[in-house]
Amino acid sequence: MLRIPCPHCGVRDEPEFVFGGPSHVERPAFGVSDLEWTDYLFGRENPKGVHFERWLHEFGCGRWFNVARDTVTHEILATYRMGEPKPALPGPGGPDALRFPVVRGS
Amino acid sequence: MTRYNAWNFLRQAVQGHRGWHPAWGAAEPRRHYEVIVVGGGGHGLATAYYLAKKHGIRRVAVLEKGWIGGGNSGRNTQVSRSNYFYPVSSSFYDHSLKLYETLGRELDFNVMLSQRGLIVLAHSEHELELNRRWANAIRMNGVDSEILTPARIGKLAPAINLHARFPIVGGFIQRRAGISRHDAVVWGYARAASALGVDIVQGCEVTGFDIAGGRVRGVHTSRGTITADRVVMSVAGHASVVARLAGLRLPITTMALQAMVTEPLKPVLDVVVISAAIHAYVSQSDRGEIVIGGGSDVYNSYAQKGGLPAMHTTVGAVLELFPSFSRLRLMRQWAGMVDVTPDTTPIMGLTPVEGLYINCGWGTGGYKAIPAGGDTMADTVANNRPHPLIREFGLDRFARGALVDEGAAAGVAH
Amino acid sequence: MSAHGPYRVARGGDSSVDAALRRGSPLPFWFNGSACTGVEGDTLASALLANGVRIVARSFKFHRPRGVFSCGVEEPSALVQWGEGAGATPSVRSTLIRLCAGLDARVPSGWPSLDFDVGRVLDFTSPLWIAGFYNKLFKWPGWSLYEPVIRHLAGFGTAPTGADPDRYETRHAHCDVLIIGGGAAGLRAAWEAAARGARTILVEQSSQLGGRAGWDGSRIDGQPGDAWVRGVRETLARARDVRILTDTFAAGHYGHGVTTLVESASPREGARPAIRERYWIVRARRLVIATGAIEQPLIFCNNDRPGIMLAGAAHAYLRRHEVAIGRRVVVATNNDSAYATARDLQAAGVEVLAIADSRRTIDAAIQGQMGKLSIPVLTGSIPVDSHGFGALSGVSIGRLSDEDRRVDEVRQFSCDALAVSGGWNPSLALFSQAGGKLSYRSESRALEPIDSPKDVSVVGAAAQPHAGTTSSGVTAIGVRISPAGRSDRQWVDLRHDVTVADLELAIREGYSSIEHVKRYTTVGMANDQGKTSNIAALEIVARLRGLPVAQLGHTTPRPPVMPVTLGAIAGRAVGDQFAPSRQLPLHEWHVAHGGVMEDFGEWKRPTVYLLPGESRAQAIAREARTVRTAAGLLDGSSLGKIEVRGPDALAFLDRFYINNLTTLQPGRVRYGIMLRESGTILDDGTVVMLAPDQFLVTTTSGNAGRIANWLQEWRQCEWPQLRVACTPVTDQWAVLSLTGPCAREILASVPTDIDLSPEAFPHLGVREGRVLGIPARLYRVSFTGELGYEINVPARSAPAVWEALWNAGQSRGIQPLGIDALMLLRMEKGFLHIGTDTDGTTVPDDVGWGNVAAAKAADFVGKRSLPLPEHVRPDRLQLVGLVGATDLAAGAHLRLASSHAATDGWITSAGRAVLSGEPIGLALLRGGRALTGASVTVHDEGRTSTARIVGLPHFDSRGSRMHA
Amino acid sequence: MLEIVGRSYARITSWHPDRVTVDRGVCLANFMLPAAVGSVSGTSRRALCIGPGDWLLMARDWRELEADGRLHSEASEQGFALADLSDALACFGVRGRAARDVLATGCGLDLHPQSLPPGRCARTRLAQIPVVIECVDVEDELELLVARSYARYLADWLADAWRGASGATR
Ligand SMILES: Cc1cc2nc3c(=O)[nH]c(=O)nc-3n(C[C@H](O)[C@H](O)[C@H](O)COP(=O)(O)OP(=O)(O)OC[C@H]3O[C@@H](n4cnc5c(N)ncnc54)[C@H](O)[C@@H]3O)c2cc1C
Ligand SMILES: NC(=O)c1ccc[n+]([C@@H]2O[C@H](COP(=O)([O-])OP(=O)(O)OC[C@H]3O[C@@H](n4cnc5c(N)ncnc54)[C@H](O)[C@@H]3O)[C@@H](O)[C@H]2O)c1
Ligand SMILES: Cc1cc2nc3c(=O)[nH]c(=O)nc-3n(C[C@H](O)[C@H](O)[C@H](O)COP(=O)(O)O)c2cc1C
Ligand SMILES: [Zn+2]
Repeated sequence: MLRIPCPHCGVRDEPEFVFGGPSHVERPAFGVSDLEWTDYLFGRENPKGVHFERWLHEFGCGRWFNVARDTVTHEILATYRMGEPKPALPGPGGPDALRFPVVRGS
Repeated sequence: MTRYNAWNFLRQAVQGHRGWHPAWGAAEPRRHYEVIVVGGGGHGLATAYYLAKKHGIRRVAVLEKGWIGGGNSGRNTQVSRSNYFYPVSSSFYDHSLKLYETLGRELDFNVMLSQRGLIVLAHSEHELELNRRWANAIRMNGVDSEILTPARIGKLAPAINLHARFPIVGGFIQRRAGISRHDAVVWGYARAASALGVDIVQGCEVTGFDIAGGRVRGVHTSRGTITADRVVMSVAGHASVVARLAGLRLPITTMALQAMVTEPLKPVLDVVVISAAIHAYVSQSDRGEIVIGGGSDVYNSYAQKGGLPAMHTTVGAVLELFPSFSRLRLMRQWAGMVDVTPDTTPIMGLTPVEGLYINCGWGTGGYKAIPAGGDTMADTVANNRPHPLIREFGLDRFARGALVDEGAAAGVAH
Repeated sequence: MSAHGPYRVARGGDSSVDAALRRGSPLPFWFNGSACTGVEGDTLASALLANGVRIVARSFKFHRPRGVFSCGVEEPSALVQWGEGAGATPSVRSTLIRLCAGLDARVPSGWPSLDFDVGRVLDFTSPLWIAGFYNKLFKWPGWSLYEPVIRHLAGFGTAPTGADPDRYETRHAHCDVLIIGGGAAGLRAAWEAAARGARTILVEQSSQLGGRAGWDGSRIDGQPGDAWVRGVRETLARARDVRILTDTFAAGHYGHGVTTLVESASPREGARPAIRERYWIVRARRLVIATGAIEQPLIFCNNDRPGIMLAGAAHAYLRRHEVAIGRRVVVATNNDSAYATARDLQAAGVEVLAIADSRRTIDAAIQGQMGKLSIPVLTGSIPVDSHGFGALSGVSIGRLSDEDRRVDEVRQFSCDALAVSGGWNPSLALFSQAGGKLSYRSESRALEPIDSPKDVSVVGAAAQPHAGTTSSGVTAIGVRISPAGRSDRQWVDLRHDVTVADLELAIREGYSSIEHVKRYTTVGMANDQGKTSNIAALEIVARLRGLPVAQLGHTTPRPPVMPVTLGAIAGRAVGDQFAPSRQLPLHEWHVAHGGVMEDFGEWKRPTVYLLPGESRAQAIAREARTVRTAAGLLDGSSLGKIEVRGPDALAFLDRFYINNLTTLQPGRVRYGIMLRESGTILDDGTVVMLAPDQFLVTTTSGNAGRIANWLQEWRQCEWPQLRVACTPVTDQWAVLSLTGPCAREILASVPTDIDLSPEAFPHLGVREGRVLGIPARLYRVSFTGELGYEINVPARSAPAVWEALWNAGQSRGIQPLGIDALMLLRMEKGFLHIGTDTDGTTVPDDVGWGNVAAAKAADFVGKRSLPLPEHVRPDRLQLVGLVGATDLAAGAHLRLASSHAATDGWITSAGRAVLSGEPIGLALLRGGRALTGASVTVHDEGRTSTARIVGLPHFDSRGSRMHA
Repeated sequence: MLEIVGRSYARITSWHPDRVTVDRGVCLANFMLPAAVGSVSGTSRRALCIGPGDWLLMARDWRELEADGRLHSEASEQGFALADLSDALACFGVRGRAARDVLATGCGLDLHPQSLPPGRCARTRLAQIPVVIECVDVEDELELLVARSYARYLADWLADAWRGASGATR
């Protein structure tokens, strides 16, 4: 069971939260191509390692916030408020894993 | 290969079973193959088998990073059904079920297919209407289905509690659906493929692709570089990780789906029961354990273990359906990493990289698809175009918005 | 010997024994129908041994006789079933059952009897039941022919036949330090934690603290073990914030410091405990694993006979229960720990014939001690066979030679018990689940911890399995597998009847990974999860493959550590408490007036109000007709309601709806549809504009929470700059929906200060005022197609207002309106019901809202997805009306005359027109809007009929009734 | 366990994006709105901070709560949405030495008096539903605030939990 440190309420149990998918995903402008738009809709980084994601503390303060979590160990490396930038994370599996060049499938 | 039949078995029994041969050869990878299949799960092995069997392509290797069947194919709840909503799904899955019906003999390996019937429960009038829509769709697709009254359900599964917190108001059954033995399916395909000359290489992890001029030339592995004319990715939970090695970004989220078994008991449940509304499905294995599955953890996970909350929800739901199971004991729980697509329909076919094919997105329900998945992928690879049954399952459907949303339509996916 | 059983011995050994036993209170019990007697403090297993019951089970495949093999959770053989009917409990380990008077335990195997089981013939055909036999056989004519037989042969015990009469409970807890295992090591850890003032929980699965130190005669800190244990226990009892849980086992570790425990009530004669089991979910900052080690068997021919038992267990039965496992005993070991068993058995008057030790040299002190007791020690020796048809009557001990690859010089001993010790393997399942790594060490022949995660530590025998027992010099553990004899008679997994031959076959056939071996032979997959078989299996497989054992890795010790009752996991979340339920403010009224309360998500709502003697269909028709001709009153309080306030509220809401909201005026309400980003319909509802910066959004009942989260997600994550606040107010406002041609008259006859005239309060108007003196908000909206008022009043005032409307309506024929009739009315009027007439693939154009969405210039959630190629295909499923030749059913499918498709769509809603009785429906039909007037074939469960495609709505297409 | 009736409740939510997390407390109509989530100010007329910029207010009745309309006007002046929840919430008092143990059968929050001392509150999950738990004056006195439609369910749940509390496993 995940125990997630809400930036406002402290550590709480997983069932108090709602998972909201990856964070720091930018919503494209209206004029983008179908390909770019559907990549925003459906494309997923889905990393094995650190995942930046957002959660809602539904049964607590009602706030959405960001979590950096290792998808293999479930270790929570950071939580931070909505709007704050990605923290720099030390160690392997950190931001490096995300620097991979991404070519979109079609 | 010594055939598996009563005569040979008895002969061996008398000789202390000393004369049996390895079910599949332990292969060292060669330098080059016509086709490399990445991933030794059911789909990868079946693809290799049909390539060799139906298309005469025998210089094929299946590269498995661990042991074959160690992925989802060896940790699923064994349910096979073809009661899908959309005709494209239904015809594909029914093809699979039909292949399952003769698979034991085809592979010379008893996969213990038990077509004991599968009941989908409805807990409200609204759900019953959706069930009727679903059951009729299945019939329209030429697949058997039958709407059941609560009384009929009670007869087919006497242990069920019709007066649950969300009472059971009806349901429908697909009688040809059922379970089979997952390990046997994996081993049966491996043995049959190996007998046709396919190399099954365990402990060989693909770490990169050799791509030049938009065409795949081979793979880098933990055991060196191997060249190949064509490569199939069939790695389920690791689809995003492996596809990214080829520069592709997939519409896939990997999640943990758990399952569990009770201590084994004498037969008490003769059908498979699924409740979509309260997220549980239950059957009893031939060894006697009650095999229980439920919803997945809803966040990305490569942990290959499930969370406590999902386990509690599932067990609670099972006891709502079967209160008399309360005193049974949970013996083991485990999880697999399932590759979930936005529309719960698989991704199969060609990729933007020439010679590279993809088979993934099975999510919580690709065990039942193993024979058809292998058959249609082999055909796709051999002819470099999608097999007619999987035309709608291509990776390109997302950009068109042409989702095949089984989850949205039927509300169930296993 | 004693009246409590022929194998009860006089108090043996030194007086420090903390025998659980209080002589003098005999407990009668039943075993397989025969009367026996034990004493308080006995387990079922100890009582059976005391009574000289040797055969306590039949094996799974071969029906071989089996005896008690251990004294704890690892027991592979002595499983029983107790209780009857709904209270039946299968597969209980007799080594864990605390005896109580009247206990009735049965062994559900063995026919005609446990002692004489004809199934034993299977043992003589054992080659037919070799690993994987079912994969090679039974393909002709089909598995279905054999399956029932195999299913019948497999399994053990029977499921209860009714709802569980017992109660279970969940208990959440938090602590600084959680210590698993109440042996010497765990007690010491608890003592240290308590001294630091830490919030501490100590868990012990047995009823007594102390573990082995409590009875094995060892000394701790210069004191006798049991005295030390008492001392620590008392100290802990006085400490603040220390909780000691005995009869509680740790079942699993689930990451993030979360461990589950199962606390069991002890059985009492007759009475059911208030709570049978309590399931603890503990969040701990630190986890201390002090779970000790489990003794491993020796592997040799016929090593499964009743009378062969783990030496540590034999020792425990002697010291804790004063039971001797036999009268003439041989001990066989590969380590020092079994010598204490021999010594104490001898001291208790049991004849110890010899000790075989597979090591060539043993500690001189031990050798000397045995010499003094005149117990012959056969070094470099291992059992090679056992004898007897039922229980044990003798063993053959061979001398190991050729580097343990062969034996020569076999000696026979006639004995009735053999105590074996193959060394100790630490109990590290929890450690592994918590992220710890295990590796096989050849010195200890055990899987030991090599890499502790932070916040987890391992102490005591769990860390060093042989530290307490190996006194000096000789630390290595000898071989545990006999090289002699038929491998198909050497048992590795007693529970699943897996022999060395099965493992050999697996390797021969290429199932060489230890995971394949496990799945092919099922070794370690039984109830005991290989607690006494996994290690031997590893060693055998390594030997067969010619690899070091450590290179094989090991199978995964998954939760639970010991099987957990499903009821305990569910706790009280069963029956009515399985899921929360929400009640309407008028719940009681509905029930009192024949309302059939059904589940709509968490809500209980009246689907229909039955009058005496009326069928459901009749009642629905009656209610619907009343609405068309007079008036109906509906409790719509479960509608989701969200107040949206702030200077940017309108701009915010406009970004969600396909409708243009910017033209909305205060005092007006508008119907709208919300999409997902993918363009499919998410929900619908009304937006009420109360003031320029104050709105009320309604959602469908089931979606209220989801929509509230949805709004918050966009507000907080995407548009943080907007000045807007969303407050859910669903429970604050009751919604009394009065609808029908008489609605205005009825409402007017209740005291109100609101001008109800159509001019002052037109359709889609909003008025605030008082009804019955109660502050109210009235919306003129209609879901039935009739004149309608939604009267929103504070929930506690709802009964008064409802009664007033009800009374006022009596003379005009008012009736309560249930959901089913409402659905019929709205279907007739062609109003959408999200989730019924739409599914997760429906886009606005499919249901006739394409133009509205297209006309809106501003961006809204989902807009960019609408022009995707798939969403503009002309042959999409489109909502149409149907008129049937006969009754239509929702869920029936449709096929067009010229079509080759399997299906061209389906009926989403159906019923009979309220006034004319004509069969009508709504359907999603391929390209349906262009086909008005055409006919379709209706397919329902194999029956076919026809229907005509018509435009929408079926009723009052000019809308004059709701504008009235 | 008893239901506490007759009180009035309101919710105050900031609509200012920059005030979503209010750093210092705010004062509205003599209500001190504390900034820290989980803190409580006042006694019988009090404010519970249940989220950043988000408070539950309660008083003996609406007049006391509203302070003659001052609350409403001051709230909108300062950029807060005020919603009357007097009919939306039910309150249960759970008292006695076993109170925390009873709640711990269905709530994963750390209920130790160190973590939830008098004068603190927490919005959390109890018996699968959202509740606000407040420790009022003394350790043994807890109050639960819950949406009214769940009141019956929660009352039954609590009664059942008490029944269990009287019987230990052994
Ligand atoms: C608990 C659970 C229950 C389920 N229940 C059902 C059910 O009842 N019915 C049903 O139809 N389906 C069910 N499923 C789904 C089903 O198990 C899967 O969809 C199916 O097994 C997928 O098969 P596969 O061959 O694609 O993948 P897998 O069997 O997972 O095989 C993929 C293989 O690829 C290997 N691999 C990964 N990366 C690499 C690499 N870089 N190099 C080499 N090899 C690699 C992996 O080790 C793995 O062996 C369930 C799944 C789970 C987890
Ligand atoms: N550590 C010391 O201070 C010390 C000192 C001197 C001698 N010794 C000796 O070392 C030996 C080992 O002591 P130890 O305490 O490590 O082991 P132990 O076997 O004495 O105790 C382990 C305890 O853990 C319990 N346990 C195991 N799994 C459990 C689970 N999942 N849930 C709950 N309880 C569980 C067992 O019932 C047992 O009581 C003993 O013989 C002892 O006499 C230890
Ligand atoms: C249908 C099915 C039945 C199973 N039955 C048993 C069983 O009887 N005993 C057991 O120990 N494990 C059983 N397992 C679980 C496996 O031991 C194992 O947990 C699973 O294959 C996942 O592998 P892992 O736990 O090693 O990761 C079963 C698995 C499946 C899929
Ligand atoms: Zn929070």
